[in-house]
Amino acid sequence: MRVQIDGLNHTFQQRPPLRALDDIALDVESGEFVAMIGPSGCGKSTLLRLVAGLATPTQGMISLDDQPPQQIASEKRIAWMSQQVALLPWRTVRTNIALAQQINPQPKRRSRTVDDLLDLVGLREFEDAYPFTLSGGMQQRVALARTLALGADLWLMDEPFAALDQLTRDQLVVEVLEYWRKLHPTVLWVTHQIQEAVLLANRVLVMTPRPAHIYADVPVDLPYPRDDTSRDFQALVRQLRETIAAGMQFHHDAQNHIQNDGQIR
Amino acid sequence: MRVQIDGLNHTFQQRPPLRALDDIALDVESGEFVAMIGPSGCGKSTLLRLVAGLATPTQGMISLDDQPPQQIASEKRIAWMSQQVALLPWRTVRTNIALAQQINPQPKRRSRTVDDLLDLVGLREFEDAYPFTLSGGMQQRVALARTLALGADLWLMDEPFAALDQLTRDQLVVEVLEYWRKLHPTVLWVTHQIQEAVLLANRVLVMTPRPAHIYADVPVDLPYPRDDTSRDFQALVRQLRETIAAGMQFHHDAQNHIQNDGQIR
Amino acid sequence: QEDAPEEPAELTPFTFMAGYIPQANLPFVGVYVAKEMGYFEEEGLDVMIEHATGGGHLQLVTTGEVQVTTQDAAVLLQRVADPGLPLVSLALIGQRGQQAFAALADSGMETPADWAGHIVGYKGTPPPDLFALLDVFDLTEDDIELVDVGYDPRILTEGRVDVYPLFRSNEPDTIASWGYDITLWDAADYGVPTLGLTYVTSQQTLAEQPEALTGFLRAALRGIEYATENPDEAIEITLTYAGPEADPDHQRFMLESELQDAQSDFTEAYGVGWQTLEQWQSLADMLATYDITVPEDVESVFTTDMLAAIYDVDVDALEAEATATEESE
Amino acid sequence: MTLKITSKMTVKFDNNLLVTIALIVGLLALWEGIVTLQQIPVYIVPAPSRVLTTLFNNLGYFADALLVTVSEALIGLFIGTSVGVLLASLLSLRPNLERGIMTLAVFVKSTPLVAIAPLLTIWLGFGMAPKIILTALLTFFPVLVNVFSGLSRADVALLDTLRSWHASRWEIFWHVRMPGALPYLFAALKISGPLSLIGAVVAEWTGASQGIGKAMWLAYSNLNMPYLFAAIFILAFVGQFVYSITLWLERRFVFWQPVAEA
Amino acid sequence: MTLKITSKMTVKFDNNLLVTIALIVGLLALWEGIVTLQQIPVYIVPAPSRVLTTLFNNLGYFADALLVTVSEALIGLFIGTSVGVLLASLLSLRPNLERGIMTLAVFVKSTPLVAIAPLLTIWLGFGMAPKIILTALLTFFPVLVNVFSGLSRADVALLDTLRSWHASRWEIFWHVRMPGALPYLFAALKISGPLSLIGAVVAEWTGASQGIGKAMWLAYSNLNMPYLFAAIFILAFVGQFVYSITLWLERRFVFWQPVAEA
Ligand SMILES: Nc1ncnc2c1ncn2[C@@H]1O[C@H](COP(=O)(O)OP(=O)(O)OP(=O)(O)O)[C@@H](O)[C@H]1O
Ligand SMILES: Nc1ncnc2c1ncn2[C@@H]1O[C@H](COP(=O)(O)OP(=O)(O)OP(=O)(O)O)[C@@H](O)[C@H]1O
Ligand SMILES: Cc1ncc(C[n+]2csc(CCO)c2C)c(N)n1
Ligand SMILES: [Mg+2]
Ligand SMILES: [Mg+2]
Repeated sequence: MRVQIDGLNHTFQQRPPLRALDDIALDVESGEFVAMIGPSGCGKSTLLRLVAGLATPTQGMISLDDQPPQQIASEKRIAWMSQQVALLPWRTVRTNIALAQQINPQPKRRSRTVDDLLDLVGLREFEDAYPFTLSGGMQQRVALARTLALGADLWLMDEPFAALDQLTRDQLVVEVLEYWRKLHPTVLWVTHQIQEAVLLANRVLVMTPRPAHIYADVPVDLPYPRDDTSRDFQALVRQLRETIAAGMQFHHDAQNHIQNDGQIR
Repeated sequence: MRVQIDGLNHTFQQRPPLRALDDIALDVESGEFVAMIGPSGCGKSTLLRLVAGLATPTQGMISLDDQPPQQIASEKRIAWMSQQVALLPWRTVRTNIALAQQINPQPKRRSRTVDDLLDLVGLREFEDAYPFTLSGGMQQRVALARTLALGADLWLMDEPFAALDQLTRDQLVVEVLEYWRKLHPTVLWVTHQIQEAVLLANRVLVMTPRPAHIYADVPVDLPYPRDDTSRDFQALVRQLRETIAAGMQFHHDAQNHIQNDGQIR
Repeated sequence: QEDAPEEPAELTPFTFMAGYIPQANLPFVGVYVAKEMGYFEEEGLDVMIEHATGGGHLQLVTTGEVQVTTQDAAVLLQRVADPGLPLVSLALIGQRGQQAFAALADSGMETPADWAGHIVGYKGTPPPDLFALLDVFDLTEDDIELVDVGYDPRILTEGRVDVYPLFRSNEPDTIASWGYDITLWDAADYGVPTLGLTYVTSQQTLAEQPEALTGFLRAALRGIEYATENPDEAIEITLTYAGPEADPDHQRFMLESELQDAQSDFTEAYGVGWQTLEQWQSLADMLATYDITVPEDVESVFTTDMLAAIYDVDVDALEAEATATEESE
Repeated sequence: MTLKITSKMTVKFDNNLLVTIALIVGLLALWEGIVTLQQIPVYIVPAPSRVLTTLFNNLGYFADALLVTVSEALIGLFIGTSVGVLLASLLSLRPNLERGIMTLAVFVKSTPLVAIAPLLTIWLGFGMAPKIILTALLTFFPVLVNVFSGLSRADVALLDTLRSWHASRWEIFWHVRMPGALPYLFAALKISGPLSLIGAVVAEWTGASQGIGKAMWLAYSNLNMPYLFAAIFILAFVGQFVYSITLWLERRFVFWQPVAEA
Repeated sequence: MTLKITSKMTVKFDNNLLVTIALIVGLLALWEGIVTLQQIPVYIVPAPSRVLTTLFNNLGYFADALLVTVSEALIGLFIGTSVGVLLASLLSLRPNLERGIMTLAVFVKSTPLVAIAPLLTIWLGFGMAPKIILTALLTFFPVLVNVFSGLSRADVALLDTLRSWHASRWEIFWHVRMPGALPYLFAALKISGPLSLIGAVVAEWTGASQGIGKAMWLAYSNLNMPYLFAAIFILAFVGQFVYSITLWLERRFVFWQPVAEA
């Protein structure tokens, strides 16, 4: 699914108004895997919510396969994984995952069975456990399984691995990539881990601090599966680290400039 | 504050019973900074809760300065930061932090002012915001500030940086270390980031998968402030990564062994 | 008469609780008028008027919260017998019972004999006059269908019951005002002894405040006398209590009906409210016929001491006379 | 943690039962003492011993009456609860109806039903129907208000998740809102349970034919206080019973919220 | 999101007011139509026009009565709510009292209070006091049950945080449980508000001296339906008013829960 965003601004209408997104423009080809990295509170989650059609932008255009997000959402082609694990507390691990498929039934070829997904996230043993008896990372893995269960054309993933250890993360990277290469959905993947971004994505977007603006759009032209010990990989990680730092600096200067002009934050 | 743990086991009494901690033994000198790394769901949070006196272990001994945890807790010398950000939704950022100090007043020399803490976590601008208007990372920073506000002798930190980007994390590492060197509390710091552990800790504990057992206790003898690009640092990171992998493997073998013996998981 | 006391500070506080809502029941009217006309003050009383919408007024009299209330004579007999309320009737205003049974005129029923096979209502417990009427016409309980109905005559006009129990001074006029003709049956018309409303006090109040009671009764009877002579004014006074909800014409009907019932040979002879053992005893006997517990000693249920003082009647002479008649028979 | 609490619960429960019994016995003893010492006449407040004697001597009478009243109360409660839950659900599924329906509900609820009870008798006769309707009218409101509150306060994160799946209103309602509103529903049932008894009793009070309400009305108009209080004892006991059942159901159905210790 | 909702709210509010008015007018028109067409006699159900005429012709009379009743209702509601909140708080702070106090509360609540109205008069006299007490007894229970439910269901993560600070029971209560229970409190107030009016009216009904309840009782006994319904109209209106105030207070005090759209 192609994702096109242009002139997107979003301001939370509180006192004083809070500008979260600043003139975002983005064109993602169908089947691309785009990672987004940006400082805490810059507006990444806000952007994903807008793309998911969960909120309406203050200004600007979002189109998914030339349709508005609400349209695509109504066709049940979007999978959004929120930053907080939002599991239904009254459902077991298994029935939480099953519910996603039940509400959002997918053609056979796309969907994975619940058993399959339980194995994928390593929680087969806990299929009958209720969320409140799970650890933070286990809960997040259930949420991940639930999102993958949708077999959607567009995956909007908000820090899906934040609560996971490195090894589990590495395993899941493999699984996610495999599934992605099978379905070829478009992915927007928010993460704070540069390594993770470079392991997964075709492109890494570097965002400035709030209001989020796309500071850099770094292509990752490494073949899959990627080796994070390889020289190219390391180089890219280092480059990204610098880009991120530069983005912060740029933003900082711009902010000072704006502040001197007396404009709103 | 000295932390001594011996023969600690913890089993959740459900059907079937779930063994979370397996014979944990640990001796932490007063003022030590101990990082804990372990796979998702192994029992790290459970261990911290037990040390915080929030639950009673099934078996074994925990003593803090030769006292039971409940005693030390009642002297208000423990600061525990939970894995979920548990901010009071009806309080602003500022009053959330202030409440910790109000309920847990500290002698002057230990406490930092709320303003100071707001600056530390970079949320001065948001002091009057309510939690539900904050991003995930911002909420976590408020929780961090609130925990530091206690000026306690023992810090039990459950993945305090999980929702933060690398730069913010790096900044906060500096701040936390500075404050730690000023107060010299004992710290148990759960993280999934090896780099983070090595940047901060005197010792890194590597835990096995559930039931958590301390597989390795790796001293970090690098001088502060640490340079994560240095050769020694990198070497240690690599060593730890291997240790962690070995821990997994060891556990896996042991599990198979146990399973063949037909014992409970 | 006597001089009114100069200082109002000396007035004795006194509570009268009417046994129902404010309306032109004669014992109520007597008190309304007496209060309005200052008769109570003349007796040295500061009377507070309350109304009992529930059934708690008898309890309040026994505990002394209320000095005087009103009560149907038959009910009074029953309560004194069980649960043994220490109550005394000071005066019998209704010389004849208020209860009657009604059917819509176009039902075609003419005598209680026609009730057979019809639905007959009662309020709470089927009353003795009902059985008395049935007896007169050789019917039994089994010939009719008894249902418990509330105090709502619409039950009759809407056809939920065929025969409806009511108060002669009250519902007949209401039903008539809705455009229905009714046929009324009153047990008294068939020789059944019935009595109406009394002023009631407790034994204790009687023992402790005889003067106040006498004063109260004298004033109230004066009020009734006034109402007899000036019904228009009495209704006007009553209406200030009855509220705008009450219909003046209806109140007038009620007053007139009850004024009539307040007359009997005894009241002719001695004055309004007079009561005799003979009256009470025949009522008690009738109740006893229908397995209703009544006091052994009917004489203790009423007193003529106050009435005698007010009307200047020589009770001893009366008793002598009564004994003489008894002996001559 | 969970099971520990459960085992504690058993202990707590036994203790609690003892406490309850001790409390009741204590209160009755106190009452008996006061009535005896102060020589309060039976037609004002009867001694509990007298009340209990009356109760046991007329067990059949009261049992028959109770059966009628409890039937009316439970049927009324069932209808009231159903209507309350259905209305709350309707409001949750069609929020634009909120104002209208709540207005009507508050109207109904602000009307002292005793005032229209006679109309019900006129329309529906002397049987159980008008009592059931009155009970239902009395009990639907707490359920409506509480359940609607619960449905409205569903977890926003869960709502967002289901919205992201483009779940239908109904699915969101069924999978998120309703389970989340269960604690509110059970609170409402704890309120409505005793209310349903009162409802049936008061309905019988006005133009009744049978039941505890009629027994009370008769006892009251005959100033037969031992009977009146015997009926009150029965109601109090049944009220406890209904309440306990609700508690038990709540524990079974709202299982996912760990009950904290402090 | 927040402000957008607020701006929508204004629109919604106006729409809602219109809907309400339309609804009321529509219902009254329907009622008027039925009464006129079916020639229902005024002593069964009066036409709304007749009721409103009566209402406006006796505005002073009803206003005086209303003042008394509303005073009783509000004082009773205040006492009932306070007692309910205090008891719920007590139970939350001293959980071992739960069984005892809830048992007593259910006892009180299962007793039709009308049955003991004369006792209240014996103890408290003929004034407003017994009516206020009856109202308080009627309204405390929903508050107790709901607030206690709310206090018990506090967020476990927040409780743990305060426990880790070794906050006192009281601090936990005040900073975590109570704010968390506010939604339950407001639901309870929405239930108790109309209930307090009924309470005062029914209390006046039995041995009253003044107020709307007395007016209704008189109207009913005189089978003066226009007056009876005029009183009912007034109560319905006041009920709406009390309900709206509660809604408004709720919006002000429970501000931290973003109200979701779907
Ligand atoms: N309240 C509970 N009831 C039952 N089991 C529990 C409970 N809390 C935790 N567990 C179980 O105990 C084990 C350890 O959980 P814990 O939260 O300590 O893991 P963790 O090491 O913190 O994991 P993570 O890194 O994912 O947060 C898990 O298997 C979890 O399912
Ligand atoms: N509902 C809301 N009301 C008001 N402000 C909001 C709301 N949601 C987010 N914001 C603000 O918008 C900005 C961006 O928030 P967002 O959650 O998009 O950040 P983020 O990039 O996802 O950060 P993080 O990495 O910490 O999750 C923040 O300043 C936040 O305070
Ligand atoms: C509709 C109606 N209901 C009851 C009565 C009965 N009543 C009138 S006065 C009174 C008081 C006795 O002290 C009683 C019981 C009535 N007349 N009309
Ligand atoms: Mg975010
Ligand atoms: Mg954890």
